[in-house]
Amino acid sequence: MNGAKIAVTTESGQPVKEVTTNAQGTWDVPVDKPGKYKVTLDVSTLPQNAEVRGGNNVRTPTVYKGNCSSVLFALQPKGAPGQEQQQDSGGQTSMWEQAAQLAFEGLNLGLIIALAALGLSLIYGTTGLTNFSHGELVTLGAILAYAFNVGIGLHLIPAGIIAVIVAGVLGYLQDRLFWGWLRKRGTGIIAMMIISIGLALVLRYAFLIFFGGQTEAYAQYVAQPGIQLGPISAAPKNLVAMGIELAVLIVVGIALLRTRTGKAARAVADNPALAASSGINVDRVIRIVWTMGGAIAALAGVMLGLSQTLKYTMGQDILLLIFAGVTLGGLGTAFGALVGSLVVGLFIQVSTLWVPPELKNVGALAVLIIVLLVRPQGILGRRERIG
Amino acid sequence: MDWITIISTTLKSAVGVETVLYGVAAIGLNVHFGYTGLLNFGQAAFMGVAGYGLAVTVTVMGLPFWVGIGVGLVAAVLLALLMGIPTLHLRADYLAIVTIAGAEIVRLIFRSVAFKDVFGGSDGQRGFSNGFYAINPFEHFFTARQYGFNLGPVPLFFSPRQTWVIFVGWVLIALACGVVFLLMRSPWGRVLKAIREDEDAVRSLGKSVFSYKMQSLVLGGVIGSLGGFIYGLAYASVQPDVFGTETTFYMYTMVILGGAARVFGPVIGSMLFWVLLVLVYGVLAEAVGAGYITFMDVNQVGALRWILVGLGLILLLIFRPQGIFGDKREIAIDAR
Amino acid sequence: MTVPESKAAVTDRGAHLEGAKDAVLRCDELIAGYLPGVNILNGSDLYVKEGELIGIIGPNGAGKSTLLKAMFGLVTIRSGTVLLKGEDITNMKAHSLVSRGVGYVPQTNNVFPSLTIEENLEMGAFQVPGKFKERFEFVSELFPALKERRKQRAGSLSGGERQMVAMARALMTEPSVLLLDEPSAGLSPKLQDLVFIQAQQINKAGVTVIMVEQNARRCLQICHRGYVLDQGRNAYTGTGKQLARDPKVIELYLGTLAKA
Amino acid sequence: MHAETPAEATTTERKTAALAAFKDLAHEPGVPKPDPILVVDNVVRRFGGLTAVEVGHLEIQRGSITALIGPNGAGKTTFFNQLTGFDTADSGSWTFNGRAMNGVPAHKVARAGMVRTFQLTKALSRLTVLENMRLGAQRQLGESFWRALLPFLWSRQEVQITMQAYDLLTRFKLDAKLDDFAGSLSGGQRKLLEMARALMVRPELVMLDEPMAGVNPALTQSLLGHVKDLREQGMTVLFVEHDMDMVRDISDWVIVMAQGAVIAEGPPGTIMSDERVVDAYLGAHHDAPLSESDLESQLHEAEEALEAEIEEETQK
Amino acid sequence: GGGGDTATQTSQSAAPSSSAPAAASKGDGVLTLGTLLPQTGSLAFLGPPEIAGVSLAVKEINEAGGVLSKPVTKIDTDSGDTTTNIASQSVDKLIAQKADAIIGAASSSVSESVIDKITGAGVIQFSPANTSDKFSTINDRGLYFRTSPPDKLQGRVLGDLIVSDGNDTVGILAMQDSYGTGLADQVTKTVTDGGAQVVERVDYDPKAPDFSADVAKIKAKNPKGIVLIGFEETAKVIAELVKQGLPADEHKWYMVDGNTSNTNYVKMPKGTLTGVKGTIPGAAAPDDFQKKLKEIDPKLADFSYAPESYDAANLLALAAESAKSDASADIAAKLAEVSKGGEKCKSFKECADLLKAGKDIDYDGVSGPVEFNEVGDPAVATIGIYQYGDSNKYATKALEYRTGNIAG
Ligand SMILES: Nc1ncnc2c1ncn2[C@@H]1O[C@H](COP(=O)(O)OP(=O)(O)OP(=O)(O)O)[C@@H](O)[C@H]1O
Ligand SMILES: Nc1ncnc2c1ncn2[C@@H]1O[C@H](COP(=O)(O)OP(=O)(O)OP(=O)(O)O)[C@@H](O)[C@H]1O
Ligand SMILES: [Mg+2]
Ligand SMILES: [Mg+2]
Repeated sequence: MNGAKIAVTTESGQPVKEVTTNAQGTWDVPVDKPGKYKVTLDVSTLPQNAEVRGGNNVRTPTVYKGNCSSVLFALQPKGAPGQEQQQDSGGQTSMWEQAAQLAFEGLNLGLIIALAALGLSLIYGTTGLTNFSHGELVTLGAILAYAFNVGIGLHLIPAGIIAVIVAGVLGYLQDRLFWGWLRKRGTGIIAMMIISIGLALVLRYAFLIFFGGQTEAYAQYVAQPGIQLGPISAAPKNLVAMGIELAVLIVVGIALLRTRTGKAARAVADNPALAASSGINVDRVIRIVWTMGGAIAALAGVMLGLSQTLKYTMGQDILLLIFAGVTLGGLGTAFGALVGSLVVGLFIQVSTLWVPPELKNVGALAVLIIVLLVRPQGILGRRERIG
Repeated sequence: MDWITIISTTLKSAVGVETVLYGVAAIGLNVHFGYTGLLNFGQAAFMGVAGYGLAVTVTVMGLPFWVGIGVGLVAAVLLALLMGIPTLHLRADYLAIVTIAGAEIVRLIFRSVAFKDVFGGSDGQRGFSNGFYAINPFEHFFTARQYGFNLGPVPLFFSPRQTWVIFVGWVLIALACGVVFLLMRSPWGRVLKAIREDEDAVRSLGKSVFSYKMQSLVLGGVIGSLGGFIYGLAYASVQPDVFGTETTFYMYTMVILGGAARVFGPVIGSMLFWVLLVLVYGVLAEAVGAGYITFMDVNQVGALRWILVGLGLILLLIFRPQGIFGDKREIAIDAR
Repeated sequence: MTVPESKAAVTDRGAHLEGAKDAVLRCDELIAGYLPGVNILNGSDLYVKEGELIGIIGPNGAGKSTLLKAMFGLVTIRSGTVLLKGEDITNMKAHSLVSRGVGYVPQTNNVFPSLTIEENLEMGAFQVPGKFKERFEFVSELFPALKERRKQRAGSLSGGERQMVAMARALMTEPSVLLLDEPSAGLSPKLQDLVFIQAQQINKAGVTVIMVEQNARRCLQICHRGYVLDQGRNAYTGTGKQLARDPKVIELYLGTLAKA
Repeated sequence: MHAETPAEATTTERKTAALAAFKDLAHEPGVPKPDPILVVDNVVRRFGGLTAVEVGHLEIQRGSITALIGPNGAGKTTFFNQLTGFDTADSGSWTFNGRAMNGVPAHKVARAGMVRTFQLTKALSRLTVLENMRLGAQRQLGESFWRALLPFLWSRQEVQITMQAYDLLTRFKLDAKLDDFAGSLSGGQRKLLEMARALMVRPELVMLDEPMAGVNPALTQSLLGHVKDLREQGMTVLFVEHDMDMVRDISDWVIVMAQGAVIAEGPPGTIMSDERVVDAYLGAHHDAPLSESDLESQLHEAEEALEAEIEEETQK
Repeated sequence: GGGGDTATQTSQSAAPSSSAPAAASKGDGVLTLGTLLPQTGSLAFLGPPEIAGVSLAVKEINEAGGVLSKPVTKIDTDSGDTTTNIASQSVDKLIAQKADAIIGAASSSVSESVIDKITGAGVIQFSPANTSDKFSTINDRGLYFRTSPPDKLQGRVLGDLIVSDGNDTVGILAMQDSYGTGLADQVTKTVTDGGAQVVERVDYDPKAPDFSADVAKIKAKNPKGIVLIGFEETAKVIAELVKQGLPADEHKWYMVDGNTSNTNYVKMPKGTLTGVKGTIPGAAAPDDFQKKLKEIDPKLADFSYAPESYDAANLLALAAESAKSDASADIAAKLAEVSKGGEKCKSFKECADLLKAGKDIDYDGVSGPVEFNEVGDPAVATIGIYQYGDSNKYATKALEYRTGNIAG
């Protein structure tokens, strides 16, 4: 903007210099002392059709020794609609669009939590073990996939599949060699809970040693640009991931309800001794559950790593949300874990419409508390009978 | 390898500030979990509100130290009521998640930018411990520059400030243990233990389960808050992340290591935990520093320490699932 | 009081060894317990022959349930042996016994509370899923209440209804040896009758039955032989009739109420 | 026989009083009693489509032993749950000692003097048997937080309570298990503990849910004396039981429930010959007490069957 | 040093008020440096570069003949993070092993939790990374120093850069801790003073599993310039920005020293960061230095705070050399002196030679000129402005350097 007059004074009003902007609309005032200055734009010298946005034509920058200090007068066409509407136009999003986007993000996060929660819920259900090392199983999946993907150089898709399979095998071995052995020794579930805390420490810091403390990403699909779907912008990888997650959740959920092994798993959860008396090989069922649980947790890890990035604490960081999802839905029910996790995911994201994002977990956790007050047995849980 | 330092730091840690502050808070947790069966995963929040109650009263409001202690205690009681009134009707495992959630909410609020003026954001608050050290007899009464003794070649000395904190801490532990001991062999304690086993049975015998659970929550919370005070005073500051879920996990570990529902269980557990932590690290760091261990660098020592601590926990619980003081018969009963 | 002639024998190992020769299932000098250092069974002997119906009675805490659990692999046997058709099954896992044709109804916690009645029964037929339909029809005839409520969760059932489910669950597999731990407890008199009659009929159909009962009189009425267990040891053995009439047994274990 | 307790001989007045109170009552459901301790009106509890309890009017006579019988799933336990505050009734009201009790929480119901036991026992597993018992005592000084800290305030009362507990445990043949964890008791022993613990409360009305299921008959018999004794001490007993011998032996009055409703009331003798009751509940074999000859013939049958079988076997 | 007292004063007053284990204040002829840096915990990724920085310095010092003619010893300990509370144990260990100065911690909150213990024992605490303004006023007995990046100056430079690039609307995504919020505050102030508008500022929790909501908030205001303040989690934020349609070619992104990295974003599609500007304290292109660090720790990928750590060790050694004593108080008294006012020198060897020649020195480090003011904070700094190219790496030649007084 050429030819606008600008007056520079010291803080107390002593004039320093008056300048006129050049063809690019820029100007320069050398000052000799650091301190506060006052810069006034003479509005009358602006072109007819322009005005200063916000109306304020005075700036008070502080100039420091040896540094320059920039001042900016943003102009807009005169008579343009007021401040408020300005906000809405020009690529800004409405409350509803924002809510839609957040709801989508909530589903995205919720489904990942649900996968992890399903594994936890299965293991809790069949063995009564509150497994605090479950977060590390999630991390394990992500890191395995990373190893195959970046370390060996496979594409992420086969790498992810192999990682899930390997994690399943490791889940099996974990029960076979460790938890099963503990059960046989008659270790109580409280002791096992603490043992799982110990195991979580071992695993987490082993990851730290082998993977390092930094954040990493897979070789493919990093920072994929979003595509616009109505009010939502979503990266294609998210859509595919959500599809896979939902499919796995539903298949496993139905398998639990319908298949013989699924029913056996629930029977073992209820009463292992009676299950054995019915001819169910309890150890075998538990091993299947651990295999499944490990594989599903790993899948959750791969998906989390895909959607975000990888870090050795990634599982630990979402463990609280996993527990929240499991409990909210009703302990030990597979579909409960799904529903609960979705609710947790949704509320984390959508609550940021009202609370600052740094407190987004507060919103979700508060909802959790409220839901449990209304339905102490969880959303899909059932009350036990008394007497 | 510098064995003298290793032994000295290890022995000192057995009675040191961390042992004391975790120990006392774990005593509170033991009241909740060990005796009453309340799966309180928010014990750290009781420490937090106490520490912050003290800090905010002294630094932000400029009130005297003792008022701060009072505010901290009241805050702990209020937190117990706030957490308890809605949640004590819940089944045990649900209580766990609600207390975790409650504690996380407390922590997130402490560290939020929105309340930075009051709680100091992620760096927390400091500058409230002068009142405590002003009455430090080890500095003002006695003139020694440090307190302790030499165990053979191993020096075991604490500075007057540390000595004061540790002294007060152990007095508080003794008091808390005394109270717990008296209470748990009284009919009052019997009701708590019965609630742990079966609430409905207790109800059918005419005891108000809710009221007892609440009393337990408040008592354990107040004892836990002492840990918060000790933390704040010993480090002359409070930070929000100290009072996170991890701290509660470690306290659980201590309670169970020592033996749940045992008066001295949490204290011994805390000693064991810190001794393990310090000893393992001391040996590892020295071994790497002195070149005995070559396959890893200093960056990995910290991680390896936790791995070994984790392994230690696992082994302890495998071979002594009832903890140090626990009763094997009790464990046999709740094994599935 | 004059003691009339007693035919019930105080246990004697010779007789046991004699009788146990061609037994389907036999236990010899079982020692077992829950807590380290505390034995609940102190050397119990028991045998049952093909097609026999055996009753075990005794005071509360005698170890009757423990004996059944020990035979069925649910309590670790510290010493002694259990033989099933000549095969050593000591400390064998319960599920492998099921595949060898042994069925068991526990005394407590005998249903899967979060499963529906139908699923409970399905679990009963876990090893023979093909037979589920047929067997389900069979047990629903016995306990019609179950069929009506097939979709109800067992956890919400009344005490007696649970007992029915438990009994029905064990009948799903057509076992060749059936261990029943107080199957009639908590059932209405009508259903108690049914249970006893049923036990008898199953037995007649060739199933070997071992039954622990506190409804001792009725148990002794239908069983071929009975054991009286006290403090983990066999106190008396004999035919049902012998035991039921033995004054010592009456005084210590049976009571006189029903006769009064 | 000799097993009958001395209490029987000395204190039959209460029994006769109770019997007298019932003498002229009509034998129909909901009949008013001369001195009811518990009056129930229109209690309904539904679970989904199933009406578990639907009791119109019911009164329990003070100082009597009343049996509540009915087929499995009739709603007896659910009915107990409503009355004692363990479950909330969909509708209905009831008074205990003239005091309205609907909506009163369970522990207050118990304090008011109405104590129940559970059919599926609730042993406090990791408390010893003795501690289980002590817990039952009411108005313990040491149960208040502050007084608990001062043992001298409550230690004397504790001694008394312990004496009382010893006493009951001896009767219930649990004295040998005194210091064992309740969780290590056998099924029957738990039943016994459950009942003994309820009696520690010294309630006015004790509601026993199948107290003798799984209890050894010899012990049952001696305990019956104890239950009768309760009546002599002025307590009212309401119990659910499937053991008809017991019902016949000790109850003054029997109430029959079926499908949630009370279908009959009356003295034991009459009720047990009531056709509907026999149909719905007792079944054919239970129309009369087993006589010596019955026993004989049944044993005979069994023996014959056995012999036949053995013969069969030997023939094979 | 804080509370207004100068370092020299404290060296006298420290002794009576703190009754630390005698050894720490007397000096034993060997300069012992302890590190209290994150080997574990949420800042574990900052540990390796910081430790490598110190190691490099110690290596160079010892190659140059050591301090007081004796090699410098170094003891490494783990500070963890505040959640684990192990820093305090590490400090115990260092004090027991007679450390003269402790370099650490990285996290302001960890430093806060141990400053009392360290300075109470009469030992110097020297943080390479603390940015919280609290340490300027803390009562530290004159024993607390830091070389951490001066966020006031950086914030000002960055804010000015944003304004002069013509961004009239600015959105800020800042990590929620004292580093992030401190910088964000300063940027906000400068930007507002300069006439532009901060339309949205989001403080995010770096541990959050995802940042979509945080980015959505920025998107709702659609600012021209977006400032990203944080550490390595910025990679997640960037992915989210790209996903939600706020790419760098439509919005101008600005980064800070914590996240201006040449390794963190290389896997992203080419051009993702084209034109993005970042500020890094220090007058030299970090290339050479990074190469030397890699020799110490070949696995290094991130270099945050390595220069600051390196400078801290060098300064401590020089101060000890200058004081001719390895006692904490003596070193503390000389630290300000060697950092400013004298003949400029850039490495320990160079400076030590000057000292031996009896000259007054002014150490200018890799992280900038480092001149301590009276409270032990750096007083002068240089900020380089760098720009990313198509390969998601920034050119090692800065667009410009700005040097200034931090206070103004
Ligand atoms: N929570 C519940 N949900 C659904 N149905 C229930 C629930 N509780 C009880 N029922 C049903 O209500 C009916 C009455 O149960 P209740 O336990 O009162 O029977 P009962 O008379 O005590 O039987 P029993 O003699 O077998 O103990 C039963 O059919 C039972 O299945
Ligand atoms: N899980 C357990 N842990 C420890 N001890 C137990 C356990 N179960 C039973 N016992 C003990 O074993 C003994 C025998 O118990 P068991 O259940 O075999 O008795 P029972 O003869 O079946 O009695 P009932 O007729 O009362 O069922 C009892 O004294 C009991 O205390
Ligand atoms: Mg039994
Ligand atoms: Mg019932």
